[in-house]
Amino acid sequence: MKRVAVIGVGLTKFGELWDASFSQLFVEAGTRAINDAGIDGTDVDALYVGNMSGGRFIDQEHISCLIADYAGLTPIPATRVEAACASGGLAIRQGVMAILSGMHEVVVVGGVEKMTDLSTERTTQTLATASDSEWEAFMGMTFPGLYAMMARRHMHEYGTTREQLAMVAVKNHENALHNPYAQFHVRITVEQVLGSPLVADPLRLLDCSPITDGAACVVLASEERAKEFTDSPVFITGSGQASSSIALHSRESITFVDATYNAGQEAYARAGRSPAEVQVAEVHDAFTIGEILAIEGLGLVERGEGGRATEEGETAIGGRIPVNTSGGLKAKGHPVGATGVAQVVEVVLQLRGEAGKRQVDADVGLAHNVGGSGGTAVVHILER
Amino acid sequence: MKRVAVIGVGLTKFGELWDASFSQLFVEAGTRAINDAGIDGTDVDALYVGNMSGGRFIDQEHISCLIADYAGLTPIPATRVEAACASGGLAIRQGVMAILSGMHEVVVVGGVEKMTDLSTERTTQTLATASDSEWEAFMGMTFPGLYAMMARRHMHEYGTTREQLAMVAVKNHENALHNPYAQFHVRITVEQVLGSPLVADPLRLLDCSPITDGAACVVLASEERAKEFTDSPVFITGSGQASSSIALHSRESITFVDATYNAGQEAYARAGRSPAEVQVAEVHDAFTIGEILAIEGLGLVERGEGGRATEEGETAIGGRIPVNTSGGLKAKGHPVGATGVAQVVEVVLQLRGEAGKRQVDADVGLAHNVGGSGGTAVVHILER
Amino acid sequence: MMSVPRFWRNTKARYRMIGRRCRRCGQVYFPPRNLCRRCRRRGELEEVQLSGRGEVYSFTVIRTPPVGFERSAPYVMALVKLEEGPMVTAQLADVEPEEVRIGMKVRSVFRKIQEDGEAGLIYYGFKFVPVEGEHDVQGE
Amino acid sequence: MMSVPRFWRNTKARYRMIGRRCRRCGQVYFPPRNLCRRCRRRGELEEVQLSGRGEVYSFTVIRTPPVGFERSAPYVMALVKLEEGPMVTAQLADVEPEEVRIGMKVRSVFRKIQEDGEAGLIYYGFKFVPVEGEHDVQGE
Ligand SMILES: [Zn+2]
Ligand SMILES: [Zn+2]
Repeated sequence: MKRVAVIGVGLTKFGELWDASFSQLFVEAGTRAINDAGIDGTDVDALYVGNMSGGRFIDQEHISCLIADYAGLTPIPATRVEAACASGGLAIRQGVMAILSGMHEVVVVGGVEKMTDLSTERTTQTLATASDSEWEAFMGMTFPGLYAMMARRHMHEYGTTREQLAMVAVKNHENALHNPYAQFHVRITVEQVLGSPLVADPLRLLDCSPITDGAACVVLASEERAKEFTDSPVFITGSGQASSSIALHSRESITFVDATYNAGQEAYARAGRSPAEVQVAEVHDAFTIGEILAIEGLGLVERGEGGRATEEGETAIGGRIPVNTSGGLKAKGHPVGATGVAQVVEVVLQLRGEAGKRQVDADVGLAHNVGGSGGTAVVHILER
Repeated sequence: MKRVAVIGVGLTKFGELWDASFSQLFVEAGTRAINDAGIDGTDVDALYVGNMSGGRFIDQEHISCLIADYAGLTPIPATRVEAACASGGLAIRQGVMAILSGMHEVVVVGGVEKMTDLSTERTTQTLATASDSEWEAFMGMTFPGLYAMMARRHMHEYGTTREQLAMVAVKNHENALHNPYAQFHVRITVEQVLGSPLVADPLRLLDCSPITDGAACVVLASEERAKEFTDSPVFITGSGQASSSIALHSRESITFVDATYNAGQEAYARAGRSPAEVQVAEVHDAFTIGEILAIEGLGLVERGEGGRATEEGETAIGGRIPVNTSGGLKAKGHPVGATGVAQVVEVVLQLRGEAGKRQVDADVGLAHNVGGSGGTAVVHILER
Repeated sequence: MMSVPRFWRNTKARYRMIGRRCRRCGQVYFPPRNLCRRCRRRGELEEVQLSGRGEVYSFTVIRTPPVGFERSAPYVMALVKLEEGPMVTAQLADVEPEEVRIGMKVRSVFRKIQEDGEAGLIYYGFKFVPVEGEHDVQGE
Repeated sequence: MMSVPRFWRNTKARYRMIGRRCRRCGQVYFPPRNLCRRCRRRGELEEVQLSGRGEVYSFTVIRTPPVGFERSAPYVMALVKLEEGPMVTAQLADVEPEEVRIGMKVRSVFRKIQEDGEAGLIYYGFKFVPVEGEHDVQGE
């Protein structure tokens, strides 16, 4: 595919942001991205927003025009895209397509979720709408429970250890120490993970990403227009997206996420890259097992080797293929609709050399975003 | 813009479909569209779905992969698009862009809403999420109330009469008599509209579209691929979309829907057409005043002349510019996420000459879909 | 059905009708915003106390009330154009539906807006009432 | 919190484990579907009674239960691979969490699934219990 430039990025702090409303979050991230791009609001042709459940979290559907209005961007087309936790990644892809279609030249893509306005109980109910509400949630299944069953089976088939799962969380918390936007700035140990309360055996509290408010934003432009604004854009060179059964029980395998594999293959093919060429990756670690499934499905490690690779430091900063340098969903936080956009923001910062103390040396990066337990996956390849 | 072919269309019956689940509705419309196109499921590259509020109507977000799965279309990319009642129209536009981008060649675009699983009270609450939940709904405003205020002001500024509003409903019920998929097959009179219970003065029950279950589907293809499947495709030659403030109180005017105007202007420009060239139009008559605002905003009649034009039969079948030959949202029914797709289906049937007893003579048609009280509008121009 | 944090973020506006004004272009915003939609990032918003006076721009009578408003129906909802420019959606109180006219002068009052039966919460905020005669309007 | 029409559309499956089989390719679907995902519109689905026998493919113990399941926690949820091929998500009953193993043989039973406190409804459906010894399995 033709490449599309990322010319600006912006984030809010991630966390429990009691003072900030939904629209404030977006406006803050959007203003930063537009400033970073050095463009004016009048340069923007269209807006895409990834958001999982404004309808339930804040009783507000139709958030696209709400956001366009509060950001002073009306009357441009504003479109919300949703695929649960993959909403942000899908919004990025729609932004890319909008530019490749020739219909727009400069597109703002944001992701935003305001999760802490609800009680934890109602937040959990809303997150369960990412799974099959009739045949999973109704039966008593929870979202952590689905990943727990994947973890149990992965341990059974490949000998992945409980400690290896914990090491994903430990690594990502370590990385988040150097990310000022991250929700958590606290080092944790394998012992602490293993001593944290069980949520859904074998997963414990410290295997799970938190409930988070936050927004992330990027400004995309056609390669031609990008030259007006910057001499050093980062390019999206590949995009891939795939669907699978929403319910875990309807998939061929629960230890290999076929949507991740298929999205990865499409993205690699469009970019003309192979997994071995990826030098930094943000992947969907909503649960620790998620990161292991991600790096296997993306071909960054061999199938069944995700736990071992983590244990041996291959995915740490300084390792063969640093994964989740931002802290990942686990430690940076997981405002579901914003996550896929925030992943792209991190990869852009890494490729620009602006990642501060968590900087790695990379020319080719990857962002991988999953909806639900794997019903949707979307992958982008970015290059400088 | 390059034109995109519509090579297949499909609908479910619209109505209170107690027996049919959300996924069944989509599968039924999708199977019909795929059969109509004469393609096989394996020819489909991507799926877009317009849906307003799976999250609240059926406790299910992430419906894109659910639908792809139940339609046997996995692992293709499946993307939900939402802008309240304009969700379907936006899904069409994303499908068009996906093809123009060169990333996909054959795309299925569906719209679906399952509204009758909830109580009327909770359905009303959910529809209110299309308006500003903090500064309209919270204050006690309802969705009919917003349109009622537009109607009152339009009557005040232009002398539009209560009877003229009723005539929109009468005409659309008349048209629906000849549409087998319509929810209502009953002729109504101006007197009946004026005698129906007040919902929000001056709007009465028969000014309002009903609560409806239903799905609609189209198959889009690049012009090159379309030739493989059909000798007589209908083409989407123009697409326009615009945003405005979600809240009515934040707009410049409440008697002229700026999003409709802006979306129309973009669509006309991309198609190289003018309003005078449009020969049949499906417009967003969620309330009778909505059709009047639509035909004025689209330039099909002069500003302030919508009521008079309706009264004089200009918008009836056989009139100067037939509007809502399908019966419109008023009489065909309004499954919110499906509506924008169903409008395109009707225009395609008209341009193909397959509209039966409601057939008009047209080479150029238009579909116009609105989100909320006008926060979003999307317009497509179709030609044979 | 509004969550408590959402409500409390806006109490200044809901209880006291404090809006925002752009120092750069003078535009007044109510409900309040964090970005001037004309000047965008070049604008600078400051708080401004609204007078609460305005006139009815359009109105309706809600006969099928939403959850939380069952006991108020039928009631009048209006778009009120405030003196300072912005328009706001609010209930009209202390007036019969048939007395309301476009152009009618109104002023804001502090009242109960809705009850959340489930959570047992009562939400307060502004409504509008008719200004009684020209004398009152000029006298204030 | 499932609406009543949604629940009732699936009572055959929920109460009696009636699934679907494609006449063309033989694939069995449970939960039931209206389209064979292999054959699509060329397939033809008929109802099929499942045996309710299967084995545990994976499992977890839910310690933080969702609304409606508060009184059951902690409880075991499993993916059960049915004899006829499909896999299903269900609760395991009459078994201690520490006794559950991948590969354990189970059979379906009819039980209360959840209560909707707000609406006062109780929903029934299938759970699975361990098959007691090899003898029982062969004897049935
Ligand atoms: Zn300003
Ligand atoms: Zn088959």
